[in-house]
Amino acid sequence: MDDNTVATLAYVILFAPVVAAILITLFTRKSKGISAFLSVGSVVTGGILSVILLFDQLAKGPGTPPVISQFEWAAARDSAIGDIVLNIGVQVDFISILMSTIVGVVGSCIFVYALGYMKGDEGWSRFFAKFAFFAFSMLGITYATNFVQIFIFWELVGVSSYLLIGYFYQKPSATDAGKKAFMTNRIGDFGMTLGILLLFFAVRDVFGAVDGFSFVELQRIFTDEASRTLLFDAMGWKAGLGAFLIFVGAMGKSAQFPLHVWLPDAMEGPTPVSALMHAATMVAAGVYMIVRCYWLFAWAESAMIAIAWIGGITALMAATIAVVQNDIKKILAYSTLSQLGYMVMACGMWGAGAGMFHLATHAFFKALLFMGAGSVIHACHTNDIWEMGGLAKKMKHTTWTFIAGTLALAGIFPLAGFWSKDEILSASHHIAPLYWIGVGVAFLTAFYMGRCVFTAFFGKYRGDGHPHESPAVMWVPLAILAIFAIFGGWVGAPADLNPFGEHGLQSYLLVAYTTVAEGAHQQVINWPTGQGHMAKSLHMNVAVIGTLVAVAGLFVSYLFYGSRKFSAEKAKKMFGPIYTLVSNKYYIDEFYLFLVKKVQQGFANLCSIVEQHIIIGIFVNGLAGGAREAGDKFRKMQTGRVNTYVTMILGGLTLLVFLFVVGKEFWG
Amino acid sequence: MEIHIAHYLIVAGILFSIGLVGVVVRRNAIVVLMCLELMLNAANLVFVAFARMHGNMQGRIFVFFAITVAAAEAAVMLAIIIAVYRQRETVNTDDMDIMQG
Amino acid sequence: MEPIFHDLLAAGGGHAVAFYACSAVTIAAAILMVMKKNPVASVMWLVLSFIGLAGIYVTLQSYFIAVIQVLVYAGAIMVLFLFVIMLLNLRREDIAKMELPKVPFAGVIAAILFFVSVFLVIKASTPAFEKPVDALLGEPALAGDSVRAIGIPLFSQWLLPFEITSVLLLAAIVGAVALTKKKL
Amino acid sequence: MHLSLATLIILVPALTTLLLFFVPAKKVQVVRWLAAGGAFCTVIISITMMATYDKAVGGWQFTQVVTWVEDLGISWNVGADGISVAMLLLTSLVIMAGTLVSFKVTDRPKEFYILLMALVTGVFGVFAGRDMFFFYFSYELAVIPMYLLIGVWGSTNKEYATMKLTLFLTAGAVVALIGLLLLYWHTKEFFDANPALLEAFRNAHPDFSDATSSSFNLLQVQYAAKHAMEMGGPASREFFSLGFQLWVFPLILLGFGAIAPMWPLHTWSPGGHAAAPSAASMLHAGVLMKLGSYGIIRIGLTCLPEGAAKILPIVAALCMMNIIYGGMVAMAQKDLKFVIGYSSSSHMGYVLLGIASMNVIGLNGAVFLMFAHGIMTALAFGLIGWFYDQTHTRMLPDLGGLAKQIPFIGVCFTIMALASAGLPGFANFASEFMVLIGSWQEAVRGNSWFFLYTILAVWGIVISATYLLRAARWAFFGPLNPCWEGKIKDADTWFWRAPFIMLIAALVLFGCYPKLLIDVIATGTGPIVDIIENARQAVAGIK
Repeated sequence: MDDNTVATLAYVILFAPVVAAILITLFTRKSKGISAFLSVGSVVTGGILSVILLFDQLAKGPGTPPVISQFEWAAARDSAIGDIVLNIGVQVDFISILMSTIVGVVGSCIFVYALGYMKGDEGWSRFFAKFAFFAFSMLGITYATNFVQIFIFWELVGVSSYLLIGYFYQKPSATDAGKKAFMTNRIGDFGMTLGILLLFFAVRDVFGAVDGFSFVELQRIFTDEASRTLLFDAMGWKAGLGAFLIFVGAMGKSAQFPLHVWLPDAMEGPTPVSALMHAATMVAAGVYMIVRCYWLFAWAESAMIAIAWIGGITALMAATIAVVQNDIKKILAYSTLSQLGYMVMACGMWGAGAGMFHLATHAFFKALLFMGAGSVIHACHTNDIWEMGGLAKKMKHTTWTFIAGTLALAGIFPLAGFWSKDEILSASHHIAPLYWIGVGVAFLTAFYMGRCVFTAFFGKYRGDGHPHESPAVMWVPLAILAIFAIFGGWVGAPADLNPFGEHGLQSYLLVAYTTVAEGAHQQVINWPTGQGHMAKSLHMNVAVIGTLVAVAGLFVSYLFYGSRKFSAEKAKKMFGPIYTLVSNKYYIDEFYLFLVKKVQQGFANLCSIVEQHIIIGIFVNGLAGGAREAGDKFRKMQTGRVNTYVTMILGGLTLLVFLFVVGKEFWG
Repeated sequence: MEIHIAHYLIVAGILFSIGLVGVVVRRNAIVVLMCLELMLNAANLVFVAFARMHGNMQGRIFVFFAITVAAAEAAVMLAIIIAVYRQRETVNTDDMDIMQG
Repeated sequence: MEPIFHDLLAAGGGHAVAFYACSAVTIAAAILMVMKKNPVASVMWLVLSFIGLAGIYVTLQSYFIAVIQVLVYAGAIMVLFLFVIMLLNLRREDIAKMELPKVPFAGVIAAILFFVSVFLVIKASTPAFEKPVDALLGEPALAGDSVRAIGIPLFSQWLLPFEITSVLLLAAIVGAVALTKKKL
Repeated sequence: MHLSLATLIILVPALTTLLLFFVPAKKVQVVRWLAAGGAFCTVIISITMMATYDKAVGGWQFTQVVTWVEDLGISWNVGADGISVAMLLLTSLVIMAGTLVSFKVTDRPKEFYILLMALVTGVFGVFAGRDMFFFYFSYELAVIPMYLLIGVWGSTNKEYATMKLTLFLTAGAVVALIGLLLLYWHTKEFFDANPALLEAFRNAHPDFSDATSSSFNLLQVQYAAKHAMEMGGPASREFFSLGFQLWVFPLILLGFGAIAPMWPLHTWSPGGHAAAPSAASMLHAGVLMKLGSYGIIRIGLTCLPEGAAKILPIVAALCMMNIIYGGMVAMAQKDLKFVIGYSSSSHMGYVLLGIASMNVIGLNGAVFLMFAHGIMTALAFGLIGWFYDQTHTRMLPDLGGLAKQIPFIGVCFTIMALASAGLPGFANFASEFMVLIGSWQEAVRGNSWFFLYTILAVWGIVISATYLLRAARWAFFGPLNPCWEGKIKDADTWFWRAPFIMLIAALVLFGCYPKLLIDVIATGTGPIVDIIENARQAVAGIK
């Protein structure tokens, strides 16, 4: 395909959902069928076209230069310092196509699933319009050509998440959760805005009228050693700061500690929303951006260390919380958090390839798990895993797909999760603390997923409904995703195990950015090479340890929840204070609540008091009151008697005459 | 002994001052009005004196007008005083303080 | 009548005598007018003052103005005042009610104004100002203060103001009637 | 006689006002449709202006000059440059929406519409006027009807609010007038001293071939300022010296800043908004506030650039008070109109910040934000008015879950809140982002305080999202407050929806493709930035 076709296809992929959303909003709200057709059709079209583009890209081989098509969105012509042009367009290269394929394929499955899940909901058309709009926002990030565009769609993702999480707008907790998501993202965007500005002007400062927003321009500058050195010398410590600030945006979207608080609450949205948002799209955006701008992060050493640690902390913290959750969606939510921390940690240790790979596999099996959970909730009308049980017999399709997802997430050989987890652990196995965090998280992941599966799907049914299998429109997408979850990992496996040999996923990612990362290692830092290059063969001890802890996790959970050899209650008592701490999510929400309700609102009230009593009370009304008081005093002079007035007039006249005539005579 | 225009002007000044003092100190509205008339006449005297000095008619014509206006003014003022008296049974200016602030 | 006055004034010292006499009467009557408690007495003294003023006009050879002064002011207007006073049946003014602090205040102001005017008069010096008034007697431009001499400019050059004055008078009449009417 | 579009856009509402006088008060429908027709004509005219404005040529177009008072140099001197075109479009859209929303006014509708159209005549006069006298005249014409509109048709503490508003605005106007008169006299002295330049000015502008030295013509004042400033150093020259500019610019700034509203002169605005009837607060927050910033740009920056260059960096600190403090106060409000009112004052802080950054992108952003904020806030007050008419309360705790009862209004309100919070896709985002870039650019240029300002301004966006979403959450989401069950009517016909849809469409259109408007605006701001830039270089290094 020539560049024009590629760009056109990308535009179609990008704009089809928004066109669908607009059409639904304006015209087809009443006709549910057409709305659903438009919405699902647009995303499925996007998915198919993405796959076509992907194959095209694969055919062209690694290292194909990106296709860029953009138009001017807004501009300021400044002859003195050069024009500032804000562009919108599409940048089509391997990374964006890969991301778009993930979004398209997983999204298609979720959209189809939603057809079943949302059946009978009164806001059907509204839902599908918002859903399509969400897909559009995410694709906008995927195909962004520059920082402004990515920021624009970044915000749009924020707002569509706000709308979708708050879909049940009459439910206070849902609207609050939507608001929380939006606000937390806003805080992330705060950092991102500053980071973008900092970078833009720093580049401008050094290189003159360069488009310091454009990814290709920046990549050119950052990958060229001479220009990079120049820039870094000029920026000094601000380089790391800039990179970190941009990462703050990713922290908001990818729910990294301490901006992770919105994600668990976001489960208030309908389950397809959770699946879409927390598997393939919104939360993936942050990781995607790190990968997209890897040339920037790779050399900002201080920022990278911060990123790695933030990822690690998020992964561990979320995994521990997941262990004590009882709501099936909450378990998956914290699991998502934890896996995102994993990806970010990998990226922070110069393993962007591993991060991106894990993003892809995770998208598949996490979407699968969410939708499986949705199917279960649909059947049992409860979220609490303790009110489920024994579903394996009643919901066969859901059960086996869920188990496939669980095993993939736990990282059992040879499912998808195994390969990507292995990449991550390999990338980090030289940094002891983070490596052990990674291993610990792997254990915990297997444990809490096992806990969930054993409790919900095995044993006796403890609820009081009559669960039954969901309709085909819901379980068929599950099956498709399950296939991906089981076999999808092979594309990224090390070369000697990869069915594509040397031409696996990593080789494409390699050219896209990992060469850069490798360079960074060699120049900036003396750490041994991480996962910058494609692993030729499996890192044996990493793989074995990883698999062993995963199996151990599953086994321990079986002992607790399957065979009930150990009592969970006793363990709870044993870890008393720790249990309280973890089950209260480390009191981070409470802390934020304190900040918002007490500190921020207190400050707002203080400002309001200042406004009311000082500015209005003293200055404005004081002035008015002063005028009135003075008037009151001067009023007394108005005796109403002619004589007084005449006397005053004469007094004044005399004074004037005296001043002007006599005074002028003597002193003038 | 020669009489200059200045003499006339000084007489006019004296009359004006007397009228002025009257306006300020008297309480009877009618007397106040009379004092005003006196002040007007002082002004008239100045007009006539200067007309005499310059040897033309303008000043005198002005006096003519001034007298007419004074007549009109007196009529209206007295009418007002009568109206006020009807309302308040007094022409004492101290009692006429309805405009007090 | 004019020649008679003219001759009298022209006689040696006659002018000065007439001026001083008339001025003394005018000023004294004015002072008494202010001081009398009875409004009727005040009116009477004012009439006298106006007559004195008419005398001063004569010394300025403004005979017609002098006549008008007596007829209109001392006659018509003052009668109007008298009528009103009688009509209202006013009591004597209670002198105790006078705001005493105001008397010196008014006096001071009056004194200042007076002395300023005297100061200005003394300061002003034009040739015409220097000339004694009786020296002007024979000047042809002032040959006579005849009705004719006033009438011609009044009905030619000053016609419009004259007419406006008549409108003013009409307005005053209507106004006075309207104001004194009991029910409007 | 040929009438230019700029003349027409002033005359149309003026004629509408006149015609309204002759319509019997009982014929309410005639009154309403006449006003709507007038407003619609202005929309057509302003869109035509925008479409036919020649961006390649730039400068003043659609001009018309007719001498009024020759001795004083007052003339009917109208036209539009890029900035004016944007502002005229804004005004016409807002008045169109305002007249449609006001179809609900049943209390003395004739007088209401007369005042409304008179007000908007003044606004058009300011935005299209090039004569300082006419400018001032129109400004007052815009302010005075507001007094009556609030005083008669208002609610909530209207006497206090309208009095305060009028006092602030007229006091501001008087301060500005002093500045304008000083400029006028200074220009006269300048041309009296340099007759050759007057001749040159006449030759350069065929429209003003009979110009005399005394003139309220803004172009002439600018011409004088430009040439005076070429005649010597800022301190040493005779006319338009730095000292003079440092005296007069603050007058202009304070005078127009009062209506902008610049902190701490802002207190009239929330109360005024809250008390005003819908259409009045739409015009008021949407358009009237922009008169202030427009005046600062149009007169302050062009005629007194050196004063501006010295003083604007200080003003930027006040902008922070607008943005942060205004936002915080908005957060503490319970009355919905007060929330939006303080948010207006907060957002106008961005406009002033854009102006204070004195560069192309900042100024473009500021003007664009004036447009975007005008539309957005008009939308907000229109929507609030809609349900206030029925609920008679705007207190957030009393509302709740209204989205179920009035879904259309709820959706529009959410859109408005998101637009106001600076969401991409709406014009507010593009403009605020440009302001931020401009502010940062100023920081990079050397004024390090602007780093802090930019950071705070970005934080201000977070704050605005907080209170706006909170307001939307309280009023529209959550369970429906049972006392409104079945009590409130939605905007259920296309007629009632039209104004809101129109405003949203404008926001979205220019938000998705800002270039459309920015390219026009840029032709207006470009020359102004050039002037400022020269002045900054001239005063650089002078304490």
